[in-house]
Amino acid sequence: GNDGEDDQPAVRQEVPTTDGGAPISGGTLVDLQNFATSGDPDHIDPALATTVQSAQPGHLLWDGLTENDYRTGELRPMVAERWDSNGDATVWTFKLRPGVTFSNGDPVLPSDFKYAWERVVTRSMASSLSYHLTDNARIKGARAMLDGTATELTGVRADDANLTLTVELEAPLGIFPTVVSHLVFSPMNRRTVSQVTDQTAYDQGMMIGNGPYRLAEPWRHGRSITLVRNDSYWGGSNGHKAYIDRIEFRISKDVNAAYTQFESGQAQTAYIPAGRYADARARYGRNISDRPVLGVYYWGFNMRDPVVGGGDNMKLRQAITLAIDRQAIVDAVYSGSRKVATGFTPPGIPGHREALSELFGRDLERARRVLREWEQETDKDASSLEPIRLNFSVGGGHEPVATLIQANLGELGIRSTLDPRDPTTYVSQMQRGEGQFLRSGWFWDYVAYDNGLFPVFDSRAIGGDNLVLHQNPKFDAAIDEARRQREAASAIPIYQGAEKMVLDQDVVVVPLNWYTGQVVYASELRNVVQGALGFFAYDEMWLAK
Amino acid sequence: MSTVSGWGDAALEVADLRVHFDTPAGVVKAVDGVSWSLHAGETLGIVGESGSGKSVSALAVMGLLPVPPARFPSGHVLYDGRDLLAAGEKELRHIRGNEISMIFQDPLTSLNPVFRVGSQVAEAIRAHEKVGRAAARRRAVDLLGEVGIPDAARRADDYPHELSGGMRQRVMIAMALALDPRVLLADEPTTALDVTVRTQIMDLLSRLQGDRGTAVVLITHDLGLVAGRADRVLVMYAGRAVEVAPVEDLYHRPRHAYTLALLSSLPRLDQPAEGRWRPIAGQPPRLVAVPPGCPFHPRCPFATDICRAEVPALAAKDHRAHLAACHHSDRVGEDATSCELAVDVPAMGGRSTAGSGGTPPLLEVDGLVKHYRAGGADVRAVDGISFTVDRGETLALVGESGCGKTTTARTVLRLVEPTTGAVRFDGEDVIGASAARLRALRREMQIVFQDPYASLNPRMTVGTILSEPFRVHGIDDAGEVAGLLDVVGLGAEHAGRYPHQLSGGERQRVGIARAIALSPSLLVCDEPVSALDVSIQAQVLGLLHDLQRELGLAYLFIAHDLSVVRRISRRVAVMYLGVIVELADRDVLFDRPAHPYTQALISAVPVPDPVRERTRRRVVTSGDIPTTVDAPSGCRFRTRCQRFAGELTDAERQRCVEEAPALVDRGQGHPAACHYADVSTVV
Amino acid sequence: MAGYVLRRTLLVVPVVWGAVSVLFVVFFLLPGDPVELMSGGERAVNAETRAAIESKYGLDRPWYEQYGRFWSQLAQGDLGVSITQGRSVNAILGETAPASVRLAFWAVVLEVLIGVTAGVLSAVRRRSFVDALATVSTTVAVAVPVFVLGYLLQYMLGVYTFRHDFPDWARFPVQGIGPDSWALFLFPRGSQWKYLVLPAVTLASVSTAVVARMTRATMLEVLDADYMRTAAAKGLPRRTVILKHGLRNALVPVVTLVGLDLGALIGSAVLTEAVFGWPGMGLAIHGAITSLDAPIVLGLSLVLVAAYVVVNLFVDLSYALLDPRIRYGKAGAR
Amino acid sequence: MTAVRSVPRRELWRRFRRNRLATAGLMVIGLEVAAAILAPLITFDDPGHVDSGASLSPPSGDHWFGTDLLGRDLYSRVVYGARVSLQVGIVAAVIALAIGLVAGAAAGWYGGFVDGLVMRVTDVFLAFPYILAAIAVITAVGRGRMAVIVVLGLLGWMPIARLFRASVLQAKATEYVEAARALGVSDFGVVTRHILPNAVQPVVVYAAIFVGTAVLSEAALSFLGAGITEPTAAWGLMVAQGKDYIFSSPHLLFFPGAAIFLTVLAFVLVGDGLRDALDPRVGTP
Ligand SMILES: Nc1ncnc2c1ncn2[C@@H]1O[C@H](COP(=O)(O)OP(=O)(O)OP(=O)(O)O)[C@@H](O)[C@H]1O
Ligand SMILES: Nc1ncnc2c1ncn2[C@@H]1O[C@H](COP(=O)(O)OP(=O)(O)OP(=O)(O)O)[C@@H](O)[C@H]1O
Ligand SMILES: [Mg+2]
Ligand SMILES: [Mg+2]
Repeated sequence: GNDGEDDQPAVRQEVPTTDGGAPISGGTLVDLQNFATSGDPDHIDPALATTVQSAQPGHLLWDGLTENDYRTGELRPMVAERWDSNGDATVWTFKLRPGVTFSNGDPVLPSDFKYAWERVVTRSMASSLSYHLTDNARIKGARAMLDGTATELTGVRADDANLTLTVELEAPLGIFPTVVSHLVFSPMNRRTVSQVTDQTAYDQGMMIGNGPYRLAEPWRHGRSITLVRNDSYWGGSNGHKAYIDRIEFRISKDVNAAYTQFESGQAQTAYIPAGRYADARARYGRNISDRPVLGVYYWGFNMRDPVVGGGDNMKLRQAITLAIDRQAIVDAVYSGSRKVATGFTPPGIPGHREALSELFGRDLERARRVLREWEQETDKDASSLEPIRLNFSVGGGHEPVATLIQANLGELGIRSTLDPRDPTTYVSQMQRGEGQFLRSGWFWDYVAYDNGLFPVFDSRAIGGDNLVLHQNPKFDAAIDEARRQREAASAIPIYQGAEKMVLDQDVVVVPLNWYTGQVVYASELRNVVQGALGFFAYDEMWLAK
Repeated sequence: MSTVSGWGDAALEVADLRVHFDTPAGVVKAVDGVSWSLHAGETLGIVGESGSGKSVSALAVMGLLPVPPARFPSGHVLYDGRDLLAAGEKELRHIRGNEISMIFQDPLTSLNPVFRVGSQVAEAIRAHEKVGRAAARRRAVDLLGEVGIPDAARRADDYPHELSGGMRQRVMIAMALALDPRVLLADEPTTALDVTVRTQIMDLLSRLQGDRGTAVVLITHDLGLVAGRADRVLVMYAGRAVEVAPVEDLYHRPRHAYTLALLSSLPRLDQPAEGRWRPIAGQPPRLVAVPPGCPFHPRCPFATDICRAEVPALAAKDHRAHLAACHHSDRVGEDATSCELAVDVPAMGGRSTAGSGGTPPLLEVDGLVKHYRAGGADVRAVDGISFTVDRGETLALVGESGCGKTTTARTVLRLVEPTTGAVRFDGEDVIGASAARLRALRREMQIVFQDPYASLNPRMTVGTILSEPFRVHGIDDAGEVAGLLDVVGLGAEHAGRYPHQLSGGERQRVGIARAIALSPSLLVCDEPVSALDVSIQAQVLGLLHDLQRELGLAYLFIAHDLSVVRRISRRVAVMYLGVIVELADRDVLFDRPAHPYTQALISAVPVPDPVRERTRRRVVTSGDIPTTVDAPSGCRFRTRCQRFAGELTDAERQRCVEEAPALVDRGQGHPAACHYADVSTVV
Repeated sequence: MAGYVLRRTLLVVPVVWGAVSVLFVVFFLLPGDPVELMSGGERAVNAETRAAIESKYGLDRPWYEQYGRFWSQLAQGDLGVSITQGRSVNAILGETAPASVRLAFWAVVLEVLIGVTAGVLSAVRRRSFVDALATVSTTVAVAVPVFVLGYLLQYMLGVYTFRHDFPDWARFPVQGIGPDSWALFLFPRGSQWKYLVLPAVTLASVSTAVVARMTRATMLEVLDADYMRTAAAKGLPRRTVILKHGLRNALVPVVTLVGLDLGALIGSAVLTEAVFGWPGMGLAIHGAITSLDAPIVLGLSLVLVAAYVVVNLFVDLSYALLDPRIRYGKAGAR
Repeated sequence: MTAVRSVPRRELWRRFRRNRLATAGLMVIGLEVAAAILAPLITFDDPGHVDSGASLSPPSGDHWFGTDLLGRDLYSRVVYGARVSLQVGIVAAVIALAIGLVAGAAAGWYGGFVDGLVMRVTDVFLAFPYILAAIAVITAVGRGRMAVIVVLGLLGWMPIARLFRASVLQAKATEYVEAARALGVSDFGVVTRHILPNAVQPVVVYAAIFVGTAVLSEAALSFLGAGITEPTAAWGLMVAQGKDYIFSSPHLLFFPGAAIFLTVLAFVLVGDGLRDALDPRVGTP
């Protein structure tokens, strides 16, 4: 989803260097990279957990139908043994593996999935993840449940006897098996969950899952969420139980403090604050997980704004895009830890192409030229424009970036001003079109090209995450076309074309950089592997003696 | 330097003691070469004005001075063959409280407010003797009983603030005498107390001294007090001992110019207002800049060149025991008998103009009542008093602390609103006057306050302070300020100074100047001299007297010092617990007081004459002054009345309990509020 | 006395009411939207979800209804339900209050022990080396931002000593309250002591300086008092004079200060709590303010304000014990 | 607290100067005020000038205090920061003084109901945990310099009101006030000429120290994310940002931190000096 806060942990798609030696069971892992960055999550219930961090425990507590391999990123069966769809990719059938149980011993059945999904779109749940079912997957009956006009998810049929789950979608979606790898589609143990009176408070107590770990104690707000190994785990796709006995996710808001705590030997992992990155590189060298993750940091133009928006001002946007020094920003603000973005879709998404956009490099000469063309075409004078407002939410650490952009624009003779906004209402202000050149970011929910382009640029996502208010029927049509493809490979060229459309023709956003992991870990922690979407595979790690 | 020990073995001997303090403003030579000795059982009086070094020399004996800033450039304190100045802390600790003990001036601040008095006395015992808690307490209770605290076992559990001033000082005495010390240093033991209580305390001290044979150093600025209590007297001036003599010699044949000047500047209770009176001019020196030669020479009428050049040595005069440090002790001796330099002062107190033209009295106070509410109780500060003040006369209002004098003054000026009663000024109702009328009336009535520091705005220069009255009433003040300063005896240079740059006497002169700025006809003076030193007191009284003569002012003069009252008033009203108990012409009141309280009051004031003081008839009151809250029924004085206690029959007493006596003439020639008023001479 | 206690106790009510009402008003002025914040910050919220959340927490009711509800719940001992955590504020209070109290309590202990000792020493040895040292260090302690001090301590006694393999006693944990956080009582258990040291020292630093300065000033005043001379004149040893007669009298203003501080420390410890990740009320309120979680802010603030007022009530009443001259409900004797 | 009484200005100055530390404090403040006024003349670089190439350079001949994350010259920012921090401290103190003096004077002079009301309101405000209340209000009105100033002022007046009330009561009971009334000076004249000038000095002592603490509070608020916002060069903000680089680029924390430290120290020393100068026991011998 959208990035909750700016600095997020990372995913990597490449196989990490693993340390030698055989895995050892036992030990306690104190983790600071996850919750010791931005504090208590709102929820850790799969139906409600919105950020990468808040979903991390869920990924250890639950196994879904499918999953992306934590090393290669490719889609693999988990609870579902296999799946198939009808011809236009609107009806999907999953065959479940027998013998998978919840940690309380109950078997995991198709009806547990149906129950869980209905729970997500139950009106009183007020889940802000319901869009996965209603908008992304468009499961039949989901919208009706959310509106309160239905009490059953009509598009889902659970055949417990045959361990079959059938899902009917309102529109074709070739990547549906990838979509259901998302944590929100995890099964719920109906027998225990239905006992809970306030469903939104389920995560306050002892949740029951089917993953390699189980909760050791209820969530202790502001302090920790602690998991212990699920000794009745079925083994997962790699066929083994977890190694580490106990994982304590400490909760804190202070990245720096957490890092200091790591430095004083009190924890095995920590997130590296930007200002200490260089120091950490020098000191901890090999014990840093810093590969790119599936997220992009961008600034976008309000396409409805009279000054920067619209077709007439395309060349102004081009000039601005060419003037911004992405490398300098990465170097100064992020100590070189992030990767300069050469397109919108980051490496790790199947279909990613390096240097997709032709505007990614800084070229001040060309920028000036384009700007002059724009002045001639529109009969305007760039230097006499009202200062362009650089919008961002306060407190996210965006001031330095904005300040550097301001300096870059100044080199073109374009004046600009910092226009920070209240973080709590930033999104709705931008949705209302109050922004001009505005900061945002995107984190992929699943490893799929579609998951970046549709929410940020499709006109149907206006009022949602399309904060730049981009509206181009050709683009929308291309997305639809891609979604109809049953084969992932055949959809990729269509997506790439659509991305080039928004970046180079419409010039809607300036992707500045792709997020990278910034996690340091203690040398005794082995096989530190971060999955594609930023989740760490703690069940694959072990603690050396 | 000659030692003063003449009489055999001294219990305590101080030789050539110098105490200097290093301060940012320079070296304060608080004690600068003082020697004295004290014999077993004897009482040595040390007198001198404020700052002359009395307390410092006593504290030096006890080793209680803070070092630094104190230094001892020279001197010995010899006790029991040891020099206490050189003694170690441990040795001193053994002596303090045990062999030599001390009583301080203010019993309220000298007792620790957070501990019970019994335990403070017991602590003194346990500091030196190995006794148990319970035993120490028993002894403390016994001691408290011995010093005259009634119901001592119970009062031992009181905290100091729950006791009256007199009781507190008794506790101090019990503490000081707990271990039968050989020497007692009593530093102004009665100064903070009311007159009638002073006598009780001094009598107690004398009795205990007699019982135990303690040698006492009695430090005081009250020449009257030493006259009756001391065997020998040491006079200090600017850190030096200027004269030492047996008490009679000192009072009757002073051989130092300062002693003589001091004696002749005292207003005296036993002498009529007219007669010998000679205020000392000038100020005591600042101790950082003591004049060279004889420190007294700038103020001395006998001074010659030698006084300016040479410090006179303390040398024997008439006999071995009479020493004085004066170059002109012979001339002083002559003057003391011939009164050559004394001036005759005409009667003070003004002349009443009432009756002469049938004009109404200037001020008429009628049935004045002022009650305060404090802490849920009614404080009957003033409870129905009536009096008049005529043009040009001085009416003195006397009484002990808390009897309502200040309240009366403030109500008369309507600085506080009275509860009931009438005040008429020149026939005009003051209480009902409108704001505008009141402002006009205030040009006619002014007030001089007791504390010369607190009554001047510290952030205004003297000039601003004095021009304020003119400004307020829209009068051009050109030249007025200089004129006023001149009238009160200050120079034009004082106009630019701030109050803290003035001495106490100068400040009080400014206060007076401000009060007379608008040429009022009535001045209310609330204890205008009680905060001042004797020599300065005389100067200010002289000024008030001159002003009255020149401007025809009438004074309502509030005081508790009867000697002062005798000198300056024409008529006197005596107050007790919010009511006037006697009102008479001055000489009548002093010579033939009719109310037992007046008699006790007068008899409690010591006169600076050893012979007379020892032979005077004393009327002693018992107990403490009740508070205005729990004033007794009937006659308020009856609880302390010597006549009620001793002379009256039960039937007569009944009347005192039931009926409040009216202020009327019962045949004695002037009004007194006593059912059994009876004239008696006590001076 | 009883009357006074009653009167003072009754005064607590309007103060607490006023303070919480002011906070309530402030929260209604807040331009932010808790619902939006709740759903992950920048994620767009659909209308249905919004309506559901708002009605669940009564955010759609007019302010006076919400205000009334707050107090009527309170009357039943219910502080409400957190918007962002979905749990009862009572539970949050139950977790954070003991941590806060522990930290504040030990900070006060340090503050009193060190502050009073330093104050007395520097007053008694005026202008000595001790005095100079105390004066300098107290002035410096006041002028250094608390969080800077906290970081320095963390670095020196946490990171540095760990990196350089110092013995265990010199290595302090830099975050949190310790392993067995369930036993959150005034007295930490086992290794919890170590967790307490750095935060308590940091929190106490400023107050210690203030207490030392105050103690020094009142001690200097007291040392000049007549009764000190009386005590010395009895022949009591200097220690007794200073510690029994002097300190006892200097105590009233110091106790006032410490009382005010104890009340305030519980809440204003937020900086220290932030630096050391101490799970106390200050941090909880701070977090709740930034996430616009009014129930937590109001509920916990109410408790803080009440604690402050009540502590000060006790301080007031303790005067009577410390200084017998102070007796309530009766005019002071002459 | 020690009794503080009124002393004429000239005398106060004389006594103040005797205190070397306090005089040094005053000089530091003077230098800072001068630096704030003359900032453009004594710096070589615009404090907002960004040079991403020079990010986080350590102190050198070009950049005396080094540069920050964006390559801005820290020396210029610290010098210009004096403007902000002094403004925050002083204006907040002025606001607190204005409210505190009016409230205290009203309570002390009128007494009775007004007194009770003012003191209750004071209690209410005192009962708030200071920093938390400040954050709440700033969250409500939005971050920024004005918000910080106003909030610090609004939450800081209570001690001033209490102090001033006490000294008004004290002054009201003095004999010189009585003397003025006896002379027929109007109530207004009594208050303005006699009571206020005498009652205000203890408050001035507090106000001096208040300026120092306000500068610290600004840093605390910035640390907690409720302070002044970029790109303003404010010391508190710089320190709060610099703390993240405490190990890698300590100059970021050190220079603005030292500026805060010196300023607070200076104001505290001046406050102490004033208090001593006003202390009756240190009077002329
Ligand atoms: N600790 C001190 N530091 C500096 N000067 C001091 C100190 N103690 C006393 N003095 C000065 O020493 C001088 C003598 O003081 P002392 O108390 O002996 O006077 P006194 O004769 O007892 O006067 P009083 O009648 O007012 O008690 C005074 O000028 C006083 O200011
Ligand atoms: N404002 C007040 N409120 C309550 N009680 C008061 C007030 N002013 C004076 N009193 C009380 O009224 C009584 C008389 O006080 P007043 O000051 O008139 O006495 P005084 O004769 O002038 O005493 P002193 O000789 O001590 O000056 C005292 O008991 C005093 O405590
Ligand atoms: Mg004395
Ligand atoms: Mg009086």
